[in-house]
Amino acid sequence: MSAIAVTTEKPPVWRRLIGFNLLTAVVLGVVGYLIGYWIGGRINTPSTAFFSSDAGENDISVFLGYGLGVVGFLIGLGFANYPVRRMLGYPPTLAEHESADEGLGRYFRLCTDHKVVALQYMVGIGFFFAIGGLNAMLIRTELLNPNTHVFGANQYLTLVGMHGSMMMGMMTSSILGPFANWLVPLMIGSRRMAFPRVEAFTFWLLMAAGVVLITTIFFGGFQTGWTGYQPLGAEGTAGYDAYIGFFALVGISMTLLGFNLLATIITMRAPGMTWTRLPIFVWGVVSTAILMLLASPMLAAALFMGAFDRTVQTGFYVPGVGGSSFLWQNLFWVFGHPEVYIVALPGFGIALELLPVFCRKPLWGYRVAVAGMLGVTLLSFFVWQHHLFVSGINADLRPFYMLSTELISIPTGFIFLSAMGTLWRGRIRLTVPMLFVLGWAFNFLFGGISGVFLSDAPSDVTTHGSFFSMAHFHYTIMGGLVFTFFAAIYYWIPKMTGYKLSERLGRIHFWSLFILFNATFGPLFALGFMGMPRRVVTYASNLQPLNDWVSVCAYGIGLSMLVFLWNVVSSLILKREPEVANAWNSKSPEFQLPTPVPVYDFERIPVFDADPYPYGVEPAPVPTIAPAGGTA
Amino acid sequence: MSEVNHFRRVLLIWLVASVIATPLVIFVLAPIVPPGNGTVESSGQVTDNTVLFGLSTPIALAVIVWFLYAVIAFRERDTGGAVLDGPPLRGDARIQMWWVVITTTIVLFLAGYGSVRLLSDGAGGGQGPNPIAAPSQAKDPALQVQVIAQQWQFTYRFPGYGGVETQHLYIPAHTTIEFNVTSLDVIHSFWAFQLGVKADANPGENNIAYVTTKQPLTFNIRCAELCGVWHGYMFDTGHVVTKAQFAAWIAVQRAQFAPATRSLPPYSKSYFPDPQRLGG
Amino acid sequence: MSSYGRRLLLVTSATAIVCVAIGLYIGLYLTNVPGSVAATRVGPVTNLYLGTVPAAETTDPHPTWVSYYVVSPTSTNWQHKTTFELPAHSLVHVTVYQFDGQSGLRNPFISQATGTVGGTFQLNGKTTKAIDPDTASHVFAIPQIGLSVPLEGVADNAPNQCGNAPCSLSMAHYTISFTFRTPGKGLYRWQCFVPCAAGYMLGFGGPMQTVGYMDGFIKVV
Amino acid sequence: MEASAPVAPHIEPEPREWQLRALWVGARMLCGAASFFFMAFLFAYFYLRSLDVNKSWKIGHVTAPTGWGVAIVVVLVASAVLLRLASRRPTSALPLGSAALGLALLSIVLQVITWTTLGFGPASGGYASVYVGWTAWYAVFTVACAYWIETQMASLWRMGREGVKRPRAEGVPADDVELLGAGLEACSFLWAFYVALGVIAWVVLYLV
Repeated sequence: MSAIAVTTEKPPVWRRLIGFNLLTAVVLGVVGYLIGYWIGGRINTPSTAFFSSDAGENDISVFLGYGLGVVGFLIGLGFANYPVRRMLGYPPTLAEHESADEGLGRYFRLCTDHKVVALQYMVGIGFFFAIGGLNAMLIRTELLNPNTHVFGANQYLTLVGMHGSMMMGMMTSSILGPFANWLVPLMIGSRRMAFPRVEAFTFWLLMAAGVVLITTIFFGGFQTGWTGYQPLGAEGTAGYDAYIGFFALVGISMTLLGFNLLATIITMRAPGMTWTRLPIFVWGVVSTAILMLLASPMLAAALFMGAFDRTVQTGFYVPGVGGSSFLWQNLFWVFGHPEVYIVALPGFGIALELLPVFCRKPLWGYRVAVAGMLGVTLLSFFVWQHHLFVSGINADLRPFYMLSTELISIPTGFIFLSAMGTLWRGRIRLTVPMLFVLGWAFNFLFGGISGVFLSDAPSDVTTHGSFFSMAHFHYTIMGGLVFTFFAAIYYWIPKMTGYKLSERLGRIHFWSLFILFNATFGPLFALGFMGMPRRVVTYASNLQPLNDWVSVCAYGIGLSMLVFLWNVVSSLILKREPEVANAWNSKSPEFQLPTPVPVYDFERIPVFDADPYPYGVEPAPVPTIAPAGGTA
Repeated sequence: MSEVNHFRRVLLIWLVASVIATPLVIFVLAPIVPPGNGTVESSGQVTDNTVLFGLSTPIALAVIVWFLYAVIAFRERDTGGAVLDGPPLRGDARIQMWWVVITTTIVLFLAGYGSVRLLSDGAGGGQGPNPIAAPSQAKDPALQVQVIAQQWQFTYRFPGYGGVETQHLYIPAHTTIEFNVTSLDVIHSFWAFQLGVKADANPGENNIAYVTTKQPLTFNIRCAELCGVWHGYMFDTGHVVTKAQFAAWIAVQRAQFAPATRSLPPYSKSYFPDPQRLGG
Repeated sequence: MSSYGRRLLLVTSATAIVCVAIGLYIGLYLTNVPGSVAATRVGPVTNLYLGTVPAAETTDPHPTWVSYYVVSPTSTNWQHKTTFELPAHSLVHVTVYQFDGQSGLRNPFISQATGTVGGTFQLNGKTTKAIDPDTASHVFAIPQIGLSVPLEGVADNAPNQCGNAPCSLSMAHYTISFTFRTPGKGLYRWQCFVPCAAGYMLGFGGPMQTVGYMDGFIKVV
Repeated sequence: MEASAPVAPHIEPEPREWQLRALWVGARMLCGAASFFFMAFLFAYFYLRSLDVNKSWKIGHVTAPTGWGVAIVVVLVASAVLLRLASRRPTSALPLGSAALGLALLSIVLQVITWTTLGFGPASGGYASVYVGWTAWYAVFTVACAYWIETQMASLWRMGREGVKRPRAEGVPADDVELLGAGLEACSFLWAFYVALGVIAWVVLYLV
């Protein structure tokens, strides 16, 4: 980790900046964009001229610019080197830049060490999470008063869209990116991902996607929110091209991330790591990865149709010229509903993984929990039209979708059963990660129960598209995913970085976040019932007191996040107190390794003869894990 | 520790809490939850919500009581730094089976109840061009009102009154109304809050929602689907008025909007105004 | 300590950069909305003069976008602002110099004026209730108070048509004027209903969805 | 490969069958992802066709270029069969595999010719939209598959020229020939499956 400690002969800094790294990537990305934009301007055929001449903007140019920009960015990072060598017939290799000697530089270039990619993910996603959160603060600022506007109406909608896209696009990988990439090879004893270069590729592609989304503000933003409904998107400015580009890149990144994790878990489990001994977190990863692998391609396809509508003038989504606005709604939600479980399932995995450690008990009802996760995975493909209960699409099928949606609460209940059983008669230690897990349980309970109101078609008539549904999915995603995300951070980040996090600041962070989260999103249920639709720039003046309360509490959440940020900065960058190998007395394989974990993880592929929850068993079977020596 | 029957205690606490909280929720909270009792459909939704509230309160309490009790009763006290393990319980087939049975029963009941309520009168939701659930129109046929959404306002068309189009919405009391919701450009959603009506307005499609009005009432209309820059400002106030007032109002509208009515296209369930309208 | 100092410096400078970036983002992009103009008041009636052009000035960020402007009574002094300050509960006399061509309304209903005093408007001095919906160029509408006035478009074959703003009264145009009563204090939005955003599918993108072109507010004080 | 870290001597290598199985499983999962991608177009086809909003499924004179479609699908199927046959004997797969690669590229050329001689444009209604979108993305992924086939052929070619004694695959304990065989099998399976998706596209776009 320490870049300063390395004192061996090295070329001067400016020399080291030349090569395949982030700097080159950014330069080539910009060059690629300009080339693409120029080409787009040249291939301005009569069939497309109407877009460029009258509107003063050319969607073909923008799309080609984004495409070649991303390609340039990836070439600059060195992603083209290996494919070119393979095309010339050179033999396959797996690893690139897997050496601790390269210090901090590893983090700014293509590196296939799964632990490096995980930390890259952590910081990269953290950055976009901060932007998304900032957007939320700005949205709440605008909603302080219904009659005066801080931002322009179109800028406000762009903020709403960027907040939603940022959170649903970038944060989707927030657990699988950092934590699954770091943990899965250690937990199943594989030492690496099945396709390490693909692993790095998903990260850098995601970063490119985030930048593409931010550039929407140079093209007038987009007014569609994260759901990108058509034909509103078709008529938008070039800012909507950024939305398409962003989600398409995210979709590709997610597909490959799920593909890679699934391939690793299926084929590369160490001897003795049977399916029934798999840590429950890995099961959470499996179910999420299945959804990512299968659902994300549909999103990409739907977006490509939208891109064709905007460039070559096909009519997929424009009624009257062959298309239908229903088509987008269907395709989007066929992806979109698995997507919300992509966001929820890793949280289940983390909660159930941490509970045994802090209850000092084996996971209760392991098979039930696994069945719950797989059940959610399966059912999530059959519920999408509950987003369309009042849309007039296939109204005859509403009873079916009501049933399938409510059926999902059975496997979700399994997760709660498993959690409740694990708590029972345990020796519960209320550490910071445990507090976040308990917070998850509380929030997700209310998220789930409010979901029953939305899944009930008669009740949904009022709550649909209102702040009620907005509060519901914030309870499940922010209360569910983000709380477990923080649980995982407090639990694993000391192990991942080798430095302690402050427990005191952690507790302040938890209690402020938990209280303020409920104070912010609880009243939104009421606002929804009182008739406030989503994504509005103004609202009825009798709703102002409640909105102001929500805004103030939302600022409190912002401050709470600053406490966390300060914890990270002071503990990991300034103080740097070394962490012991197994601070939580966990029996999970990754905690049997020294801190920091050596580059090659294990000297030998470990052999497992029990699941990772042998609590209360004397003598406890510990997996025979020999850490890779000498490189630490 | 093991002398105390923890399970019995949790059960007791839950029973007491449920007995206190559930009636409070059903009789105090649920009736004041909107959309109120202005129409048959909105009362139906209030009833529906009451059932959901009544059912979910004991369930939520069960989980919360269990978690709180466990965290308080089983919290590790001072062990002098030693890390002690709890009992290695790994599951119980009977409990798991009962859990499945109970949750499945609740879910099936909810789905069945919801379907019955939905199919009785459509619950005010948009049902597409061929509704499967409509309120009884035995006494007199429903009044057709077409809601035309466009960026960014709703207008209303009355096919039974010479196809006149109006800027605001007045509907008669004690009447079944058939809203035919459509859009001229992008997706909107017609949300008549106090009526308990919500139906998406899709370009080129017809979406029917029924409501049976009761007493005269003033209601808010809002767009509930993001439709562009003025989505937040796409609202209006509608009125349920007596039948006589309605007749007078519609006569005034027909006279006032006679010039515009002449240029309107013939009444249709959906419109395709030269879709590209590229402008210039 | 020097390593600690270095890290501290790194953190501080990173924080400073992020704060500056956020400040720029909010300051330059998010609050970038056109300013407001107060209408001139002569006696009991407030006068507001507007111009509609097929394309904004050539120096505008979007020189091809159709737009409203605030102009002087003689169609000079073109200001690119679409928020108008008007006094509450009083009569406002609006005059629009309309230089743009015909686009046609998607909903012909809007071809009739509503919400004006008398339910009519003056089209080149002639009292009019409604126009042919296919010849409409724009609409000035404040849906919250029910005001809606169609603006006749210049015929395609008219001589001496205006291209970019500013346009002088010697060019082909229609003069539309009407009077309406302002509501109580508050912020009301106005918009155009003609799908007039050339080059955008459905004609409702770009200028139709950007405050400062075919949309704006009236600020009633 | 720059800075590819050598495996330290005290690190025991992983089981040799891992990477082979990963290739096998990976190819199957990519088939799943590809199926869902094109399922969106399949859905769009039947959805728009059955809705036929405003009678705009086909605007004007829109006829499927069946002749070109048959040519493309025949070329694709031949390519898939050849590659599948080639993958049975990895060490002598170069001639058959190269032919398969050539046919795959030929299918793209034929597709481009078809686009330029369509007789209708993308704006000619729902069918035209789906046709253009589907075939375009099918061609894009054909290029990706062709890339994979090419890497296999290039490896075979280099192996034939330099012998099996070339440097071992770094970090992969599997035997060279084994790894190549696994790669070729995975590649040919994906290609065969992808061509099957193409046949479905052909049936839907030209026959239904």
